[in-house]
Order: sequence, then C-alpha cells, then structure tokens
Amino acid sequence: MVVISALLVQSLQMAVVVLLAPLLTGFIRLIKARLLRRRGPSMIQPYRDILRLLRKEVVLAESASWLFRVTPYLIFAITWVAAAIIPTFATGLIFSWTADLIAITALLGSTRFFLALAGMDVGTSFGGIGSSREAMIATLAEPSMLLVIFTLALIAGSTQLSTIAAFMTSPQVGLRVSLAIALIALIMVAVAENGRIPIDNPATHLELTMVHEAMVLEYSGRHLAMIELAASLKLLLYISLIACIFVPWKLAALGEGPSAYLVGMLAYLIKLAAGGALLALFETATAKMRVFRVPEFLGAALMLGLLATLLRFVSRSL
Amino acid sequence: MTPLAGLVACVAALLGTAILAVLNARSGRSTPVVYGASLVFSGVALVTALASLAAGLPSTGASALVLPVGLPWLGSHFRLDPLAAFFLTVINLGGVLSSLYALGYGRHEHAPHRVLPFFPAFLGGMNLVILADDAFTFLISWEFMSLASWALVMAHHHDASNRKAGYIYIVMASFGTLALFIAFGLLAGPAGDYGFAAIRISEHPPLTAGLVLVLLLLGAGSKAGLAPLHVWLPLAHPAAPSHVSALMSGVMTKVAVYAFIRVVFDLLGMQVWWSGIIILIVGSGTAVLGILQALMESDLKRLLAYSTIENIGLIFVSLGLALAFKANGMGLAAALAMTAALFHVLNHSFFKSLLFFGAGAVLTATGERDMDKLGGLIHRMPVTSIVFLVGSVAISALPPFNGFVSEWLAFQAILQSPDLPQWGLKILVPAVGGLLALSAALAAACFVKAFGVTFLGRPRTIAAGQALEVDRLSLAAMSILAALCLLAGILPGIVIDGLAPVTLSVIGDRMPVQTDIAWLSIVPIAESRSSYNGLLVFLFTLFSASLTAYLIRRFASRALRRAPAWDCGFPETSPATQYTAGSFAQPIRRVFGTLVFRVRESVDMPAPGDLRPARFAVEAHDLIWEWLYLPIAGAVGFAAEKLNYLQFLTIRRYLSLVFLALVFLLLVLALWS
Amino acid sequence: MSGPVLDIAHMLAGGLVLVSMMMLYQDRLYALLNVFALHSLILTLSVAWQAFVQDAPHLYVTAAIALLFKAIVIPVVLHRMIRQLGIHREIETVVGIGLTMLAGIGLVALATAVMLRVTPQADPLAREDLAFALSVLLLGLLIMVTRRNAVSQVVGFMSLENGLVLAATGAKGMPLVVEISVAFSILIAFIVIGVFLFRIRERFDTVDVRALDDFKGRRRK
Amino acid sequence: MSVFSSVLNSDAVTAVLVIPIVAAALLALLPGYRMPARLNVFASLLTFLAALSLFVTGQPAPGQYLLVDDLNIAFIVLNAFVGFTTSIFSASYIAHELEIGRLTPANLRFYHAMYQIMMFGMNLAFVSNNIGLMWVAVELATLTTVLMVGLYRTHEALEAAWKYFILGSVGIAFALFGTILVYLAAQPVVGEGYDAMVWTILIEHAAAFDPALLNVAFVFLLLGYGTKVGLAPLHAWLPDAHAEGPTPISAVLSGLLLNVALYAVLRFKMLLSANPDALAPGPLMMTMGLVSLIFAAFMLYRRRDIKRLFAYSSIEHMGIIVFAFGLGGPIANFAGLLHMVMHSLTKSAIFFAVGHIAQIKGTQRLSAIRGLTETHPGLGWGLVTGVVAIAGLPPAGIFMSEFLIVSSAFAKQPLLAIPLVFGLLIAFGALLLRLTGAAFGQPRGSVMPADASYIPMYAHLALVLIAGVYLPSPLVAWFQHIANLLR
Repeated sequence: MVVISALLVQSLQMAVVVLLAPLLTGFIRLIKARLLRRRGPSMIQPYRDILRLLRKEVVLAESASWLFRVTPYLIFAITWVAAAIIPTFATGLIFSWTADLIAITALLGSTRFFLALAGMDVGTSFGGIGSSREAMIATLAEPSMLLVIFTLALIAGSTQLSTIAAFMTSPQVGLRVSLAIALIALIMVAVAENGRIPIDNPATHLELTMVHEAMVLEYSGRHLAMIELAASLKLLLYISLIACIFVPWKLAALGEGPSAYLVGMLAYLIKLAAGGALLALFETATAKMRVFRVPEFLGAALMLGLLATLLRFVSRSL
Repeated sequence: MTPLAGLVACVAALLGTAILAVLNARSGRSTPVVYGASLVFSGVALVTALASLAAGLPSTGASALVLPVGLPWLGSHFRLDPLAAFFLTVINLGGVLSSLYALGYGRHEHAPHRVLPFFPAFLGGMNLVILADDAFTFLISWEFMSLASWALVMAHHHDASNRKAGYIYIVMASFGTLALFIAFGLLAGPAGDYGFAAIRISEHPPLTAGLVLVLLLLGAGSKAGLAPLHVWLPLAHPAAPSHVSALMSGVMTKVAVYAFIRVVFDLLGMQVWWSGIIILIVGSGTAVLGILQALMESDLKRLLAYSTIENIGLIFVSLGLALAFKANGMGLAAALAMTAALFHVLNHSFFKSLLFFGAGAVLTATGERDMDKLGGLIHRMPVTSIVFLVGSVAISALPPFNGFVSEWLAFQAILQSPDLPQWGLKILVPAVGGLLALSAALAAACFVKAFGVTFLGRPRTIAAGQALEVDRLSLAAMSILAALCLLAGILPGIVIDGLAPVTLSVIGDRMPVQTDIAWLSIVPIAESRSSYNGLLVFLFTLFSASLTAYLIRRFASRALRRAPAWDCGFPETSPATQYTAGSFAQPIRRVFGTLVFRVRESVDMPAPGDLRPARFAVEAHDLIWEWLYLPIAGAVGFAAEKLNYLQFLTIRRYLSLVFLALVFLLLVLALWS
Repeated sequence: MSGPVLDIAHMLAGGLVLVSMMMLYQDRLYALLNVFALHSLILTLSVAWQAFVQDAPHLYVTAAIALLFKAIVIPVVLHRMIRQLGIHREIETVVGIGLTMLAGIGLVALATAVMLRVTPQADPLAREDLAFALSVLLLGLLIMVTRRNAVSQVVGFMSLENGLVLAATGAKGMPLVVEISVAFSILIAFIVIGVFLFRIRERFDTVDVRALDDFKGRRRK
Repeated sequence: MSVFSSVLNSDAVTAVLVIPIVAAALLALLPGYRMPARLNVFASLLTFLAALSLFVTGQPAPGQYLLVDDLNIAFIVLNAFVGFTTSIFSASYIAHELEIGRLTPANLRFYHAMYQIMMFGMNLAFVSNNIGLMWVAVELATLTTVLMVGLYRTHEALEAAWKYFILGSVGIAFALFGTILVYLAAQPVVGEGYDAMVWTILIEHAAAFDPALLNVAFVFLLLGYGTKVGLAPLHAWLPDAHAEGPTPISAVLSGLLLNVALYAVLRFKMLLSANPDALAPGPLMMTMGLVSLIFAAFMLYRRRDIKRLFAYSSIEHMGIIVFAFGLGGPIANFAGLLHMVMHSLTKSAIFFAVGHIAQIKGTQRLSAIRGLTETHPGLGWGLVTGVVAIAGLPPAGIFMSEFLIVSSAFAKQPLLAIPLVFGLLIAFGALLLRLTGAAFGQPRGSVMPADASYIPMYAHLALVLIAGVYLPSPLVAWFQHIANLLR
C-alpha cells in the first residue's frame, strides 16, 4: 500500500513538474515585460508556442544524422528524470534514492554533451560557435557546481537531497558563512547553466552573442518543441533545487496525509513565483556580458565554491 | 594443474608464438595464425584469472610457483593473489579484444613481419610482470615489456617522428627501470634477498620507505605517464599500430599502476601519511595538465594518449587518498578509495581500448589521423560512430556508463576527508576534489570535440567523404567493449563486490557488500549518506524517452522534409566553414591556455584594399618539454661536445694525461695516512 | 752488504738521477744525445757493480747490452738520423726549461716521500735504490711529456727504461732480468726504426691528426 | 686415474700453449689464402677443445711457471671460444677484403701467423704462475696486436698503430716497475730467486709483505695493466686501434685482450687484499671504473665512426666491470664475472656484424649506414639484438649483471651508485640513438646482398640471450666459487 502511494506521489511530481515548467517561463517573461512597462504576452503563451510547434512540420537539414533526430527526445527525457528526482513539494520520493546530487549534475552534464553534439551535427559554423562556447562555459560551471555540492555534503554529511533538506530544517544547521557563499555560487552557476541574461540572452537570435540558441538553430517543429520544453524544465529544476536546499520549509515528509501534500504544493508554488520574480528582477537589472568576460564570472563562481568548501573544512562551526 | 601453473603455461605459449612468428614472419597467412593464437592463449589466461578472482583466492594462502630460471641462486618465483588476479583479468581482456580487433585490422599492416613477433611477446611480458614474485623476474619482464612495445612503436620506422618517439620512449623506459633497480636494491638490502616474500617480512625504516615510494613514482610513474615524466606517452602510443596503442594505453599503463600498488601497499606495508600528499599533488597535476593538452590536440590518437595521462592522474589521486586513509588507520575509507582506483583501472582499460580501436578504424577507412581532415563519418561508418559515441560518453564520466561510477566513488572518498587528522590533507583534499571536477568537465568538452569534429558535420576531405565501414571482426571487438562499458555502468554492485578480495588483500579492509542491497543500487557507506542506482536511472530515462516519443508520435504531426541547412540564411557554405578541432578548443584555450601553455594568438589583418591574405597564428609551448627535457638534452650535448676534444689530442698530450694520473696516485699514496 | 759496497752502488744510482736532471736541462739535440750516452754509461757501471756484488754472472750480460746498445749504437744512429733527416736541432719544449727543472725536483721529492714509507726491515739499499729508480723513471716520463720533437721523446723513453733496468738489477736475485732488458732493447729498436720509417721529422705532433692538413677541419673520427 | 688425469691435464695445459705456436709456425710458411684460413680455424678449434678438456680433468698442482685454478680456466675457455668464432668470421671477412684488394695474399701469411701468436700470448698470460712471465706474455700479445692494427698500411692505420705502440710501451714500463716492486716486497719474506715471482707462493705470504711497497706496486700495476684494460685516463689508444685495424682484430681486442689485462689486475688485487694493512684496492678501482664509465658514456654521442662508437662502449663496459670487482662481495664479484663474459660475447658479436656492414656499405661512417633491418635483415636484426644486449636490456645476460651491480651498489655504497646509474643512462641514450639511426629509417648506401657468415654472430647472441634467463647450475656454482676467491 505504501509503495503504491509513493508511486502515486512520484508520478504526481513528474506530472506537476512538466505542467508547471512552461507556466514558470511565461510568468518570468510577463514579470520582465511589466518591469519594462510593457504589457507582454500572457503567462500561458509558452503552452501555445509548444502546441503550435508540435503541429508544425519538421524541416531537417540534408547533412543531419540520426543523432540530430534522437537528441531532442534524449535531452527532454534526461531533464525530466532529473527534475523528477529533486523534491519539489514532498521529500523522500521513491526514485530519489536512485541518484544523489552528484548524479543529477552528471545527468545535466550529459544533456549538455548531447546538445553540443547536436549543434555540431549539421556542419554549420553557428552550431560550432554554440557548441564550443557551451563547452567552455560547462568546463567552469560544472566544477563550481560540484564544489557547491562538496560544501553541502560536508555540512549535511550526505549528498542525498532528502537528507540535506531534512538537515536544513533541523536546528543544527544554524547560520553558516559557507552556506551563504555556496548559495551565491549556486545562483551564478544556475544563471550560467540556463543561459539567462548575464551569460546569454534567451530572447534574442543575434548570432554573435547567442550560445544556447546557436546550438538549436537547425531544430524545427516537434524537435524544437521538445528542446524548448526541456529548457524551461531545466530552469524549473534549478529553481526547485535552490528552493529544496536553501528554503526547505513546508516540504511534506513521506507518508503524511493529503493535507500535508496540499500545503507542500502551495508552498512550492509560492517559492516558484518568488524565484521567478527575483530572476526577472535580476535580469532586467543587469546587461549581457561579452562572451570572453564570462570566464571571469564563472571563475568567480569556482573560487566561491572552493572558498565555501575550504571554510567548511577549516572549522566545524563555520 | 593449479591456476597459477595454467597462467604461466599461457605466458610460455604466448612467448612460443612470438618465436614461431619470428621464424615464418614473411609468409602471408601468419597474421591470422599469430593473432588467433594470442587470442586463444589470452582467452585461457582471462578465464583462469577471472575464475580465481571470482572463487575468491584466500589472500594469504595464494598459490606460489618456483622455476629454475632467472637469478641462479634464487630461481624465479611466481604468485597468484587477488591483486594479481584482477590485473591479469584486465590485461588478458585487453589482450583478447585487441587480438580479435587485430584479426581484422592486421590485414592492412604493410610490414607484418615487424609487428607479428612482438605482439604476443608484449602480451606475455605484461602477464609475466603481474605474476612475478621476486625482484629480478619482475624487472626482467618489466623491461622485456618495454622492449617489445619499443619494437612495436618502431614498426613504422620510415617516419622520422616515429623513430624519434621510439627513441624517447626507450630512453625514458630505461630511466624508469634504473629507478626501479635502485628501489629494489634498497628493499633487498645488502644481503640481496630479492624475493617479495622476504621483502614483505623484512622491516624497512621510514626514510627508506619514503625513498622507495619516490623511486616508484619515478619508475612506475614514468611508465604510467605521471606529469613530469609523461612526454614520451603522447609520442609513442600513437606511433604504434592502433591495436597496439590500445594495448599500451589501456593495459600497459595499468601494469605500471599494479607495480605501484604492489610495492607501496603490499611490500612496504605501513606508509607515512605525507607520502599521500605527494601522490595527490602529482596525480591531480597530471590529470589537469593531461586533459588540457588533449584539448589542444588535433591528432585523434595523440588526443587519446593525452586523455590516458588524465585518467592515470585520476587513478593516482584515488591511490593517494587510499594511502592517506590507510596511514591514518581509516580502513573503510581506504577501501572505498582503493575500490574507486581499481574500478577506474577497469573502466579506463574498457573505454580507452574502445576509443583507440575506433581511431584505428577511422585510420583504416580514411588513412587520416588529423581530425581537421575528417568529418561526417557518422553517415559512412554508422557502427563505428555509435561505438565511438558510447566510448566518448563513458570516458566523459556521464551516467549511465561506467566512467561516472568510478568518478562518483572517487568523489564519495573525497567527501570522507573531514575525518583526516592532519591539516595538510584536510586542506589539500577538497582542492584536489576541485581539480578532479575540473578535469572531468574538461574531459567532457574534449570528447565532444573529438566525436563532433571527427564523426559529425560534413566531410572536410575526399578521403573522409569516401570512407567505408571497417570489417566485422573489428566492429565485434569494439561492440563487446561498448557493451562492457554499459554493463559496468548499470551493474556497478557486481564489480565492486568482485574487487572486494583485492582491496582486502591490499588494504586489509573492504567496502560493505553491495549485491544484496535492494534494486541493485550501490551504497558505499550508509543509505542516508549517498546511493546511486545505475540500472534504475538508465531504465527511468528509457521509459520517459519512449513515453514522450509515443505521445508525440500519437498526437503531434509526423511530417518531415529534408532541405538545405538554415544556417541563418547563408547559402551553400563550404565544409571549411565548419568548426575544426583548433577552433572548437579556442575559447577553452583562451581561458586556460595562456596560463598553462603560454598561448599567444596573433592575427595579421591586412589593411582594406591590400591583397595580402589575413594570417592567424597560434603559438603554444609545452612548458615541461622546454624547461625540463631540452635543458637536460642541451647539457648532455654540451658535455659531449666539450669532452669530444679528448678524441683529437696529440700522443704527447695523451702521455701527459697518463703522467698526471700517475703523479696524482703517487700523491694520494704519499699523503694517505 | 757492508758499508763501502753500499756506498758505491748508492753513489752510482745517485749519479744516474743527477744525469737525468742534466738531460732535462739540455736544449740542443746533440747535447741531449751525449748526456744520454753518459746516462747509459753510468747505468752500465751500476749494473756491473751489482753483478760483482751479487756475484750474479748474468748481470754482466745486461751491463754489456746496456753499454754496447744504449751507450754507443743508439746515440750514433740517432745522431746520423738527425743529420740525414735534417731534423731541426733546436729542442722545442712545451714549458720553459726553468719550470721543467722545478717539476723534476718536485718529482724526485715525491719519489723519495713515497719510498720513505717502506719499512726499514727491508734492506736499506733496496729502499734508496728504489727511490732513485723511481725518480729516474718519473724524470724520463717528464722528458717525454715536455718535449715536442720525436727524437727527444725517444731519448726520454730510453732514460725511463734505464731507470727500470736500475730497479731490476738492484733487486737481488731477480730472475728474468736479462730477458726483460733484451725485450726492452727490441722495443727501443722498434721505436727508432718506427721514427725513421715514418720520417717523423719534427715532432710526434706531425703524426698527430690535427696537424696534418688533409684532416684539417674534417673531424672524421 | 689421478695419474692419467694429471698427465692428460698437463697435456691440456701444454696443448693450449703448444697448438697456437705450432699453428703460427705453419701459417707463417703456407702461401695462398684458402688453406691458411681453414688451418687457422682448425687450430683455434683444437685450442678450444683443449681448453674445454681443462674442465674435465682435475687441475694440476701449480708448477714453477704454470698455474691452473678456477679463475683462469674461466678466462681460458672464454678466450679459446671467442678466438675460435672470430677465426671463422675472419675467414669470410678476409676473403672479402682480398676481393676488394685492401689486403694482399702476402700480408695474409703475416696476419694468420700473428693471430696465432696473439692467441699463444694470451693463453700464456692466463696460465703463467710467474708474474714476470705473465708480464712478458701480456707484452707479446700487445705487440702482435700493434702489428695487426697497422696491417692496412693506410696513414690512419699506421698512426693508430704508432699511438698504440707508444702508449703501450709506457704502460708496459709501469707494469714492469710494479712487478719489480712486488718482487722486492716478496724477497725478504720468501727469499730470492724464482720463488719470489711465483704467484701461488706470493698469495700465501702476502700478509707479511711490506704494505707501502705493495701500495706503490699496485698503483704502477693498475696504471700499467689499466692502460691495456682501457680505463679512462689511459684509454687513448683503444678507439683508434679498434677503428683502423681489421674487424676480426677489433673483435679480439674488445673481446679478449681487455680481459687479459683485467685478469692481471685481478691477480694483483687478490695479492693486495690478502695484506690487511695495505691500501684497500676497492675504492681505487671503483673510482677509475666510474670515471671510465661516465667519460666513455659522454664520448659516445659525437662519434661518427661505427667501430669507434663500439670501442668507446668497450671502455664503458670495462669501467662497469672494474667497478663491480672494486665493489667486492660475493654478489658484485659474481656480477663482474658474468658481465665480463657477456660483454666479450656480445661485443665480439657486434663487431662481427659491424665488420660485414662496413664491407657492404664500403665505409664505417654512421651517417652513410641507414635502414639495415630493411636492406639486410640478417645483419640488421643481428646488430639490433647485439646493441639491445650491450645496452643492458633483457633478456640478455648483461641485464642480470647490471641489475645485480646497481642493486648491490645501492645497498652498500649509495653515494657511488648514483654516478653509476647516471653513466649507464647516458651511455644507453647514446647507443640507442645511433642504433635507431643505423638500423631503421630509409635505407642508404649500397644494397648488395651480404655473403656474410652469420653462424658466429648468432651463436654468441644465442648464448647471451639464454644466459639472461637461465644459467646452468654447475656454471653458477663455479662462478660463485671464483667470486669468493676474489673476495
């Protein structure tokens, strides 16, 4: 009986995650528009875009191989799996024991790996630009992410998200400098990974500046839909990751009644809205960096991660 | 017929095949015969080793054998214990698959008589090193292995760079062996009891233990490719035929790791904790430097050789951790670190052999090693590209393949470091963790480049355009390796439990049993701490991918049209506009290269109206080669030049030399007390 | 060996060392040959005296060889060869005469210092005799090393050989002395013929590779 | 039986001496080329069989002049074997030299006679119990090689012979002076006359000799015979003698003559170490060995002539052997003996190959010799195996001896072992550099097939390769007995 209910909760999480992702993207675009004193498209515009794309015909380049056609499904599936493991409204999900935080980072790494390959598959220079810049960003973002995970693992004594969330709500955590530094580093990495404003502008298609867009330049129709959905899913994943680690209150524990799940769901929606709003605010406040200033930005993230780990080591309390 | 006797018989058979191959090297059909024979003998050795490992040889009562060969008064001792059994499995698996691959690939060899006799000798030498149980047999098979691989590197001797690579390789191998001579001289002591059993019993003062460790780092480290001594590896490995490069990179470097583990962990027993620091620094330095060099390469086989250096760095970091934990008495953590190291040894032999086989297939199909002359091979060589993709994903440590599991175990070992008492280690381990993460990310970028530039996009030359798929045997060998990579990634529990007797015999402790954990996931220390389930992640991904595909097929449109690439509206761009290996690595080179290789990029843009073509030049320096090896070569040359005058003196001056020697000796006698 | 016998042998050996020092001083070839003849004469006397003292008849043969071969034949042959081959009479020394003399004195001091350690229980004659023999040997070698032209180096070698014969005859009852002195005479004959055969005019250096023109610059070795 | 064996044995010793002399006399008379060459080979074979018979029969009591003990049997057998194989090689080498006219039948008669006299000289040196007789024998062997080095009558050959002759004479003078000093040291203890020159008597009373005299004697003997061994400051004659003389002579020089002088040095080292308060010979020999090793290692780099390259390699290996005997102790002495035997076999094999290569290519310049394994596989791979063996790579015997020397050196004298390892590495680098150049790469120079005699070369290399892995136990026991003898 317990297993069935756990499975139910898990499938609920998977459904919720997929449904909320476009809404979150739409909400962020709406907030940015309103901050710029524009009406902006409605929140549900991303749903319409995805459905439109699903109906359209796929225009495939002649030199594209089978990898080009398989990648969108693979990227969406892996991102969906990663998102399904991160606790959103409830911890102790049945699948969360299959992969810890390091595995989730590695899963996201493989999505980047395949996307970069897809970018180079068609054999155009823009795909090359996107892939090589994505590779450069990844070489700095992933180590910073892992250093943040080291800090959390050393403080909470585990890399399992449920245990970390439980530890964060327990009184032992207290106010720690290394946690604050880790949060900043995690936010910088999240911004870089999702290709938000300081690193890459999700809105424009300007060849010289784009990173993420360049790789998916050749995609169309249902493939593009899959990739757009995966991108927004990834954004949701990062925000729920930050929420689960640093704002873990009101997460329903395993086996509690439906009321706890409702409360958890509500809290999660509030966290998402807050996160989206903060991101929109952050994006309108800063301008996009030149590509070769990105290494300094991510280098700072890497140093912060290392500092957090070292501080954590230096004394138990800090 | 104990397993050990069987193994020694297989080695003797391999050496016999080598001698036979020498005799009828010229005849046409000797290629399949030799490779078939080495396939059979390595196969038998593989089964024996695997059986004895699985049967769980008691680490103490391992079977031993003495032959009247070798040092006259000692005879040569052979011993099979779990550590030897594991490394024999790795070697002979590599041997079997490279023989299988060579059955197909060998036909294209235009000078078979230079490769055939030395291939079985090379395999036999490696097996002997693992089986040896006394210093002399160990060293003679070690150096025989180097000699056989030198001969293989010199197979294509018409190319001057191959000759240079062979020369540098054999000189550095000899340097390593002399370091090992000294190490075993110190271990055996003045009485000269060279048997490993005697060395284990005799007590070694900490200073000698430290010195032996450093000498091992020089000897075994130079063969494995640790940082300052790695310069020969990217020259020699690509120079050999591909199935030999796979053996050298995938398997011979592991023999060096075995030598390090056997002497430092088994013979020396207790170690001082600061020796861990040396290994950690050297290992992490090697890892980062190796992969940065790989990123700068545009020659596919040299790229793979440099990536071997990176993986060896990872293995030595795990070994350093194991040493540090063992020195502080943390048995469980040491066992975890050692298992991570051994797991990575297995993984690296899988995917590196696979990648070198792939490079060999590309070389046979296009006759080209330079990535900038390839491209679009995925259309012409479908199976090779799939298998190469599996290898690239595995080596970039991405789930669900095996590279990720050993990386994950290494990170779990690093996360045990707060319990270490010493300050130095406490600070160093996270920094090393950071470097490992950096090298893993760089590896992923490197293999995106390797696969992307070689297999994807449009063919850059006619040769790449007309490539044909390689023969079935090579594909079979590569597919087996790809399957092994996936299997080891999905079912890591079985491999970890297989390694348990080895860690028990070497560290004296083992990881908790993994196979009886629910759903086949692995839990290194505690459930709450961390767990990973390769199988479920793989199935979960497959399920969600197929679910999505079904839904889209069911509801979305299935229309599809082929058209010229959009490319932001630029019509028919030539294949030259594609990203090449150099341009792909340009952002990373700009970030890391200026510091590590003193990279200078110079763009010479002509003024408008000037007909000169624009010039772009990248100037990079291999600092280790320029600051360590060239000065040494220069010094030797200078000394040789100066001493050379002594050859052209007059008779009178030679007489004055004799006269001075006489007067000097008489003075010594006069002054001698 | 009572006092006076010891003194004479001693005096003759000392005389030999003195003449060796004189040879160092010569800077003319003809003078050098004459001094060498004197050197061999004193050697003959010393060997004859030893023969008389040790009443060993075979030593007379050595004395005769020394007298006939080295005191007379060799100097005359060399004399004529110098005139016939027109060898330049001036002896080119590598280092100044003064410095060579100093070196010679140093060598004699070294020889005596080395020999002083020999314990007195060996009979005293042997100890002094050896010191002198060693000095003559070292001086002979010094001559060979500091002279540039071939003839003076041959003379140096022969004086070295005289030192050896002195040592050999000094050792009482040593067998094979005659055979050894005969062997050495043949050796010297070979050298003199060699010098004549190769027409080595000026110095050993002429035979040396670097001086010969067709080898210049092309260091083939 | 003992009577018979002693008779037979005394025959063996006399046979070892008489056969070469008789052969020399015969060869001096026989005109032409075919017959003398075969006789030369047959005589060497007889000498070799006589030497082997020394094994079988017991050792005769050391006489006034002759002595046979374990130490010199090893040297005699090695000497006879390499002499025999070199005579086979010289037969085919001389045949070719005659074709291209570098040698005339006239000086062949001289060549074969000198060859056998040299063998006689060497055997006499090994067998002689009287240190004066040993001096004469060594001198005779050197004189004959001087004449043979000058055989080609070219300017370089004469110049090399002249240099060898002058330096040799000075060396001989030192050795004689040393022998006289030993006699003088022995005379008060042993009494006058022959007894004071007989080695077996000397070794018994060595403890009572005057230490200072012994020290001076050892210095002169080391410098005297050291010149013949080719140790560093005294080596000047060796490279030119090897390069300019006919190749069989280079093989014999490298393989055997250096061992004769080394044998003499060992005999006197045993004398010295028997006297406790005399100067220990070890450090002196070790320093000279190291100087030779490192000096020769550096000289290998700039060599342009292939025979001069291997001449310097002989100096280097002699340095290692003298270092090993200087180190002392059972392991090091065993290693020294093994290294000496292996070096003789390998170096003569290399010179066999180099001889034919020089004939085919018509020159000895390394720059003109390329891609041998391509054009002449038999010779090319023979040269590769030889150089690999001499450089100390397994499975050759030299690897085992170098392993024993380095590890025992490190266990006993770590400070001295570091320059040893440094020298070995430098020499290794030079040898392999030249081998890579000569044996591999694009073939260059004439490609005419070689009608070379491969039997002696591959016989030697087979022995060396087998010895690297397996040494028969009687041989090992015998070598260990000698090692203890040498102390």
